[in-house]
Amino acid sequence: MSGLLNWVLWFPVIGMIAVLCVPGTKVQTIRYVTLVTTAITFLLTLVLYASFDTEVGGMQPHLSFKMPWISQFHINYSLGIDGISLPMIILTGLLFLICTLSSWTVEKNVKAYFALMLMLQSSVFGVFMALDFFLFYVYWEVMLLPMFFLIGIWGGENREYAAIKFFLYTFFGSIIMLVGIIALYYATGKGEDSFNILALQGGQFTEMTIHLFGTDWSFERLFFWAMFLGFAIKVPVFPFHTWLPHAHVQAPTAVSVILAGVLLKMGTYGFLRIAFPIFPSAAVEYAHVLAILGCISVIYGAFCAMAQNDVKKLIAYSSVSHMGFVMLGMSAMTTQGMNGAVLQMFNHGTSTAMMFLMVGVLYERSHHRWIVKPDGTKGYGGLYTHMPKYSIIFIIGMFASLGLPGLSGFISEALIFLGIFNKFTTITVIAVLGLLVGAAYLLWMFKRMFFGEVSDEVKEYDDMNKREIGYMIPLCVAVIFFGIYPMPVLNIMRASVGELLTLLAKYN
Amino acid sequence: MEYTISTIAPIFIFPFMAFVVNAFFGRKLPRQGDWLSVGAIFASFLYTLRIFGDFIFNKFSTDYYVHKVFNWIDLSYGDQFFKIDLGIYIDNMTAIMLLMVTGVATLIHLFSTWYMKGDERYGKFFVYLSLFTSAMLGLVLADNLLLLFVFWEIMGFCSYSLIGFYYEKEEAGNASLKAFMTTRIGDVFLLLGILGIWSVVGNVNYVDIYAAISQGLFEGHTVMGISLASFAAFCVFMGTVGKSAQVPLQVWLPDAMMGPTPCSALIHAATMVAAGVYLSLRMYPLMELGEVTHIIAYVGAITAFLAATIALVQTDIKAVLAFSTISQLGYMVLGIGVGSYNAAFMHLITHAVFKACLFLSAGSVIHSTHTQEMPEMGGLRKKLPITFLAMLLCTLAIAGIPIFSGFVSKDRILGDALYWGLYAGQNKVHFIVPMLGFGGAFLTAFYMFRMMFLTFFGEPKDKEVYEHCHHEHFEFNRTLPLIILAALTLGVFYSGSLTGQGEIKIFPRAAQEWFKILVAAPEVKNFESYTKEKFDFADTREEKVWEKAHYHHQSGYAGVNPDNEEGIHHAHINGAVASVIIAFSGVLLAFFLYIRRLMSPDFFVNMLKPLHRLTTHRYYFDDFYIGILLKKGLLVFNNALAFLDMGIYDRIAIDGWAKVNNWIYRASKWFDDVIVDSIAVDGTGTAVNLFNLVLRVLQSGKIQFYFVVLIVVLSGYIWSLNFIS
Amino acid sequence: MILNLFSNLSFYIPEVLVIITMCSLLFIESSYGPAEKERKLVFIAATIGLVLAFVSLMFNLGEESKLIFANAVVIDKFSTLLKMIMVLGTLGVVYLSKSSLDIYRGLKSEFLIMVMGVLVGGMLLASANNLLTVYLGIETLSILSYVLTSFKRHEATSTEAGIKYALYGGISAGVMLFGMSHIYGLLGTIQFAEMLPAFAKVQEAGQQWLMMASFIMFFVGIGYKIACVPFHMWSPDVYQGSPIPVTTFFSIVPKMAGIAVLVRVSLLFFGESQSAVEIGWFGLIQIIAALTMSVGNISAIGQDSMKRLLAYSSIGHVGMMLLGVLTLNTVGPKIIVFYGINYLFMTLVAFYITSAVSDKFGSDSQASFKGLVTKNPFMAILMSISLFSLAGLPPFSGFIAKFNMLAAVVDAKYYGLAFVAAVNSVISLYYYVKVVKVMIFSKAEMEGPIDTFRFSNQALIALCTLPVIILGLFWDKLMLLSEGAKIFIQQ
Amino acid sequence: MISYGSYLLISAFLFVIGLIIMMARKNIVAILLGIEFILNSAALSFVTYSKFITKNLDGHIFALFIIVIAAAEAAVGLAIIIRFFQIKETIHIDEATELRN
Repeated sequence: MSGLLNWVLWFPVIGMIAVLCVPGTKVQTIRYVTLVTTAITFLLTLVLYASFDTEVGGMQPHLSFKMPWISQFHINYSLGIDGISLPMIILTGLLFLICTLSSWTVEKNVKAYFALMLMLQSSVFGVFMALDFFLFYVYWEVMLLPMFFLIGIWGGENREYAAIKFFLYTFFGSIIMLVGIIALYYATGKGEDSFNILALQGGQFTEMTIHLFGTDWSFERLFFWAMFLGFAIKVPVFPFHTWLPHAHVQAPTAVSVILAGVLLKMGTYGFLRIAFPIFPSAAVEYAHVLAILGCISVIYGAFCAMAQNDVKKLIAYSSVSHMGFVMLGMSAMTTQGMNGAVLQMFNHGTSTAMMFLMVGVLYERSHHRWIVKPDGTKGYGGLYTHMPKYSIIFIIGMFASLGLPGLSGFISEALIFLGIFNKFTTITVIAVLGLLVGAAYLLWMFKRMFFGEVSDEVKEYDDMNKREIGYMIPLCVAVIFFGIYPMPVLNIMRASVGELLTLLAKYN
Repeated sequence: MEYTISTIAPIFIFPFMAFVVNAFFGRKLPRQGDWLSVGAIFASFLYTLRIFGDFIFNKFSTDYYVHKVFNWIDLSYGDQFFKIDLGIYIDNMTAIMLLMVTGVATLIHLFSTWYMKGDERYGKFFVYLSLFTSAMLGLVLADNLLLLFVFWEIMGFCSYSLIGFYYEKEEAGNASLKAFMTTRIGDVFLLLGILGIWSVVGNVNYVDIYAAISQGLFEGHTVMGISLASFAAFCVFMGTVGKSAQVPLQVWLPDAMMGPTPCSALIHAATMVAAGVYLSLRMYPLMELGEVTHIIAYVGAITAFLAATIALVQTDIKAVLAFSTISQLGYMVLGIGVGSYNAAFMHLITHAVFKACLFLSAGSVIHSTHTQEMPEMGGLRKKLPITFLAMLLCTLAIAGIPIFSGFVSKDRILGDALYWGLYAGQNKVHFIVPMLGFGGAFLTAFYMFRMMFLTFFGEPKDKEVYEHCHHEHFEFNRTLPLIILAALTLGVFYSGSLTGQGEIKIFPRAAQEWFKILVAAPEVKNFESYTKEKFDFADTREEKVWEKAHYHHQSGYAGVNPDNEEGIHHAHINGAVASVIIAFSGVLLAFFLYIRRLMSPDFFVNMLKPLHRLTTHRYYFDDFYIGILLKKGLLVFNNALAFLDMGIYDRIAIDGWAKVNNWIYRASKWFDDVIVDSIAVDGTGTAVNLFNLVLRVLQSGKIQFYFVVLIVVLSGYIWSLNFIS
Repeated sequence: MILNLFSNLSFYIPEVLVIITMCSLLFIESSYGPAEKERKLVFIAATIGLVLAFVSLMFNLGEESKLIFANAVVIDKFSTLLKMIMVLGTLGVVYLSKSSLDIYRGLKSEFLIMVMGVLVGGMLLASANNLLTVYLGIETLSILSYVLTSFKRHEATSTEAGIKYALYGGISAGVMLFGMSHIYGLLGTIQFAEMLPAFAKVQEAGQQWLMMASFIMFFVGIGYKIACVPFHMWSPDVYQGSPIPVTTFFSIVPKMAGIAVLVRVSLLFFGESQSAVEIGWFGLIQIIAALTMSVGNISAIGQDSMKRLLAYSSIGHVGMMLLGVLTLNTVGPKIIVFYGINYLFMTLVAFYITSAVSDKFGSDSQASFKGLVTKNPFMAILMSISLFSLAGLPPFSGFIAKFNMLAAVVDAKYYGLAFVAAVNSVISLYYYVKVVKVMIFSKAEMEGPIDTFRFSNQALIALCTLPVIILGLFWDKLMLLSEGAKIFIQQ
Repeated sequence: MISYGSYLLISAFLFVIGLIIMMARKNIVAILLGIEFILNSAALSFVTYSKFITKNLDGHIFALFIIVIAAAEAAVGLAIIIRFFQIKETIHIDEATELRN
């Protein structure tokens, strides 16, 4: 059983090697190899789910895997999952499978594209599974490379700028995090567990101080902020969000989906796995800062989204807004808030993936993404009349995204608000405004694109084909099913989040 | 009778399943599945009848409710406790609501099969109708505010879809967007209210909220400086304001006419707007506790009056009805505000019936004439006799003519308002509330009959329209709903006393006043026996059933000083007299203006020109919201923010770092190029040049500048040793 | 005495082997007629010599630390490891020079001879144990380097670079000597080992100021050799002017040697005691390290010439290595050796590919790298790997090097410097990524396949990339090796 | 007897003069000469210390090495200067500014 995580982690790499072995001209073979790989990987993640014990709060003992790696530094190749990472892993498996299908139309250098996608998948799994800080960091960074190339090669017009910006920005955050990792290594006395994320948890650094620039600083506070920087850029939290619109607008559809659906979650996952449990007292102490930043992200992202004329940019900003909710939920540090945050990570993954996929479907037909073109004319019009199937799926995704009850987004947002109201009432009152503006920009966009008479341009488009509908259906089902009954997901995370909260409660 | 989930849930599940089946397979079904929708809602109606009958006959005049809970979300772990229990909650009010919703909705469904016939999206319409109705039923059945909120929002979505049903039209898009967004403002407030209540009670079940209120749990909690009870009550009431189209969020409702007429009927009568009032009624104890009843009363009164004045100048038949809806909703809210709990609810029911009928009749007219403009109609009573009769009865009801239902309910509200404003010992300024109410009643009678006269009486103004209109025959799905609904506008169904005051000796009092007896404001004092622990549903994974009387019957005045029987009586007599006079004078005025033509309406228009302009522009609410708040405010702000974000913040603060590095690089290059090459060579002072000046050697070169740097730095280091040692 | 000295030679076999190789190269070269341009035997002999030297160095690793030649030279593991890096680097440069067109065909064997000479200087410097050997080592390194720099003798830039190098080397050597003379005067000896006891006397006499000043002058010589700010100014010019193999060579061997002597001096004189002198010395190195990193990396941003970019980047890396000097008491030598080994391979790969590309297009500007991925995807990927590695991105060895260096710095509680290093990493990534961007995202401007990537070249490049990846993942053995890098201190 | 201070003073003068020559003169050969000044100043101070202070031979030996290596350096330097002169036909240092950012 303990090898299962290894299988999930390395199977995409096996697929990648297989893809690399196929001659570049056999495009169809490459696609099918990738499809099979991602499908099997997804099934493996489902096996993980099947063998998951929901009553265990910590890491699943029967799934953990540990092997020495760099013995002098006590660095281990150690993997494990708990209720916080499992939903992310399943989401990753699902989204990559869907992205493979949606990338069927990629024509440029197919071999490299799919090889990089599979590499990306493996590294994302690595981030969510790593229990060793060093391993975590390696995967965290390795993930940047395929991402950089995927945006840079298959992206839009301004792709180079976006790719470099994404790369540098995240690298900046993570290198500061690296300093934090190293500081932790020494703070624990270079012992057996100095890179062991689990052993570092529990607030052992609360009393520690370091001498810097002539005064004593609290070790915990200082390095909480170092970690914060690394993760906040990834989330992204205002004011570190500006790489996101660029990256999203330029990235090809599948990459946008992965970026918004999975990669952003790595930031909040980092908070939950690393920043909070390792520095619990600082986390509790600065919860209000996180809440304020989250709140600003919610509002700011929403308002910025409203001003966008590019659909993808609009959805990118909406991601900023929705990830702000996750920050809010985490900063609440209550049962419902924290669970809501993790659930929101999952739900945002599905709903925003839908939105990006839908935009991609449209883009393949129209080759532009303007709601209102720069010359002032309507970019689309009458899509509702002309593409009914497309419209219905779009509506599901959109309403899930704006938090319509009965679809997935609502429950997580409601839980987050229920969690945070008692703690930061004013912030809640402001952040709730995000729901309002969130509905406004999405529906306004919808109105401008879908209502009205069918424009000549739109008349040329075909409605969604079977492949496209096929890969949207799992997401639709997820969005609706978890909107009505979220307990399957909540059940997984409940115990793990509970453990985290028990830890944090000591410092509250 | 024992209630289990299987006897109650089908009320909701039937239409919901109809929605699901129709959504996926509707096209493949015969007749696009309309029979499924109609049948489902009719089945619900039958189930409801059973429950209603049970309340009426088995447990008559006792207070009674059924409460069933199942666990939805359970996040408990260790000593952390968090659960969301959803449940079904049925009491007398729910039973009546259910009956009204299913009954009216059944008839509207039936009517739709006629009205929508031949529409290219016929099947889709029924999908939405089913979802809409099921959402409303779910809302009514919900035992807590969160579940209510879920269905509340789903209804918002349905109204969005139905208003935007003709999505080829740009205006339909605007209207649906406006409807959704405006109500969403209220929704967001409602969510805040839920959060506020949750933070005190620990959940949002009605019974728990009542218990918490009775135990004074709300005391001492504040939110941003104001008491939490007020905050929550206000927020919840804002939900009503949004959903029930009260001032200042009333703007969406007139635009909602973009949808097909049956959907307007559904929105305006049975579902959407009723939900708002229903919420306020449910949360009545909280409103009292939070002391927001004055706000409610004023909002209601202002809405009732303003909407009525706007309705005066409308020429679109549906617009008249739309504004009359807003106005009537204002009465309901006014009723809640003045403590006329019973009457407000009664008005909700009576209004649902006659407004549904009015809309269906209007639909019948529109479908026949293919126009909505009243000036193009006229004399239609010969061609559409059944419609005419149905509409006439309803108009009589809405105008508040005795023996009709509208009179019974509205009169009680006005009477209570009068009592509240005049006799309840408050500041006399509050007298303006009943005055607005009476004014509105007068206007209602007037504009409703204006509509009647313009549409059905007189000579046909547009021959073409008239010719085009077919003679109406009895059609099962067209006229039957009209007839049933019209028949139900008789007051006798709701109250034995036609005036709402006296009694007819034939029936027992209880039978006559069933409404009054069944519907009573939750008397929160009776929850004192409940302790907080009992609400921690520690073990609620299995169903629990409570069947226990909690409410005591109480007269309809939960508001102010219910002991003042004499004052109440006095106020009611006066109120009844006044409203009868006012209603008839309104009708007469319309009669003189539009039938007799004693005076041209233009006379009034010219006389009150500024007012006329105000009303035709709907008091500039829309212009203000869209023109100024949205276009001048929000959009400009957004654009500025977005520019700030990408154009300034991103460019300067983020990309700027790359620039800074470039600048440093360029500066050093400039230093090499300009300082070293030009300035040194030209002989103006640098370190290099100093040596040159001293030694009368005029020129220096680059490699030598390197030397200079070396030496200068070296000297600097050595000099700096002074400070170290 | 004489016998004793000769017996010492047994520990000096690597250097002797290199010297023998150099001499034999002279003979082999002269045995060819002027018409024979290939001169394969020269390369074979050089390779054999270097490999033998490397093997004998490996044998030396197992030996105890020794002082030989009347304490003038110290053989310890630190110096041996650094010498191994230098020999490997030289070996790499030998092969680079074979295929490079930047060096005239007729001059290739001469290039090898001189490279051997420089290598001897570097090896001497690495194990120098008195002032005289330091001076001799630096001059041996330098004088031949001047010649190497101006190797493209028909080009003005090359000659100009040679002149600049020679003059700058001259002045810094002079300043260093001047400082040395006062050190000698104050401490009364040129032997490092004997100086240490004399330190106390100087402090009693209140002459620390003078002594510190002398040491700083001494540092100028070393600083110039490792090209740290502000003594770096010659280096971009020289790197740009020199042929590519020479540039490659310069960015490895002299730097390693200079770092070696700096580490030794720092550890010997300032390592143990906590005097004010120490603060002055390490304060100086802190500032210099921060400046070197920042200036190197920031200057690299605007470079179009790949050679110049790599030159500046090597300045940045020297700044990183200087951080290791700060942590001498704990893990410094180990980290520096470790960094050096990792740095060696990444640099070699980057220069190899740059060389091949610039040979083809006659220019090493970034424009000639455009669309490399379409012409030669394998090479483009390897170049990307090496650049990412230079930037310090996992899972490549550059990250491990940087990680350990940062770890050492954080351990020594230089948090500010760690931050500077971290920010510099980001800056460096910026310009490396720009090159990657040009290679992979841009469309090719120059036509034609790059035929200078012959199979043997590609194989060699791939061979050099292997350690970049493998060391990045499995570095515990390498760490074990470096951990032996103890500096021998004579008591 | 001349005190060692005087020798050191001369050495220092030589050093400074060398530096100034290097910085100020435009003729490359002259700059090379400046280097010789500096090297000789160092040699002088080595010998001085050896004779008066440390009383051992280290300084003398060092001076010998300096002389030898200075010669080698001058030789190489001159060779490069000659190449430079052949290409540029001048030995003015300001002509050597082709290499720059």
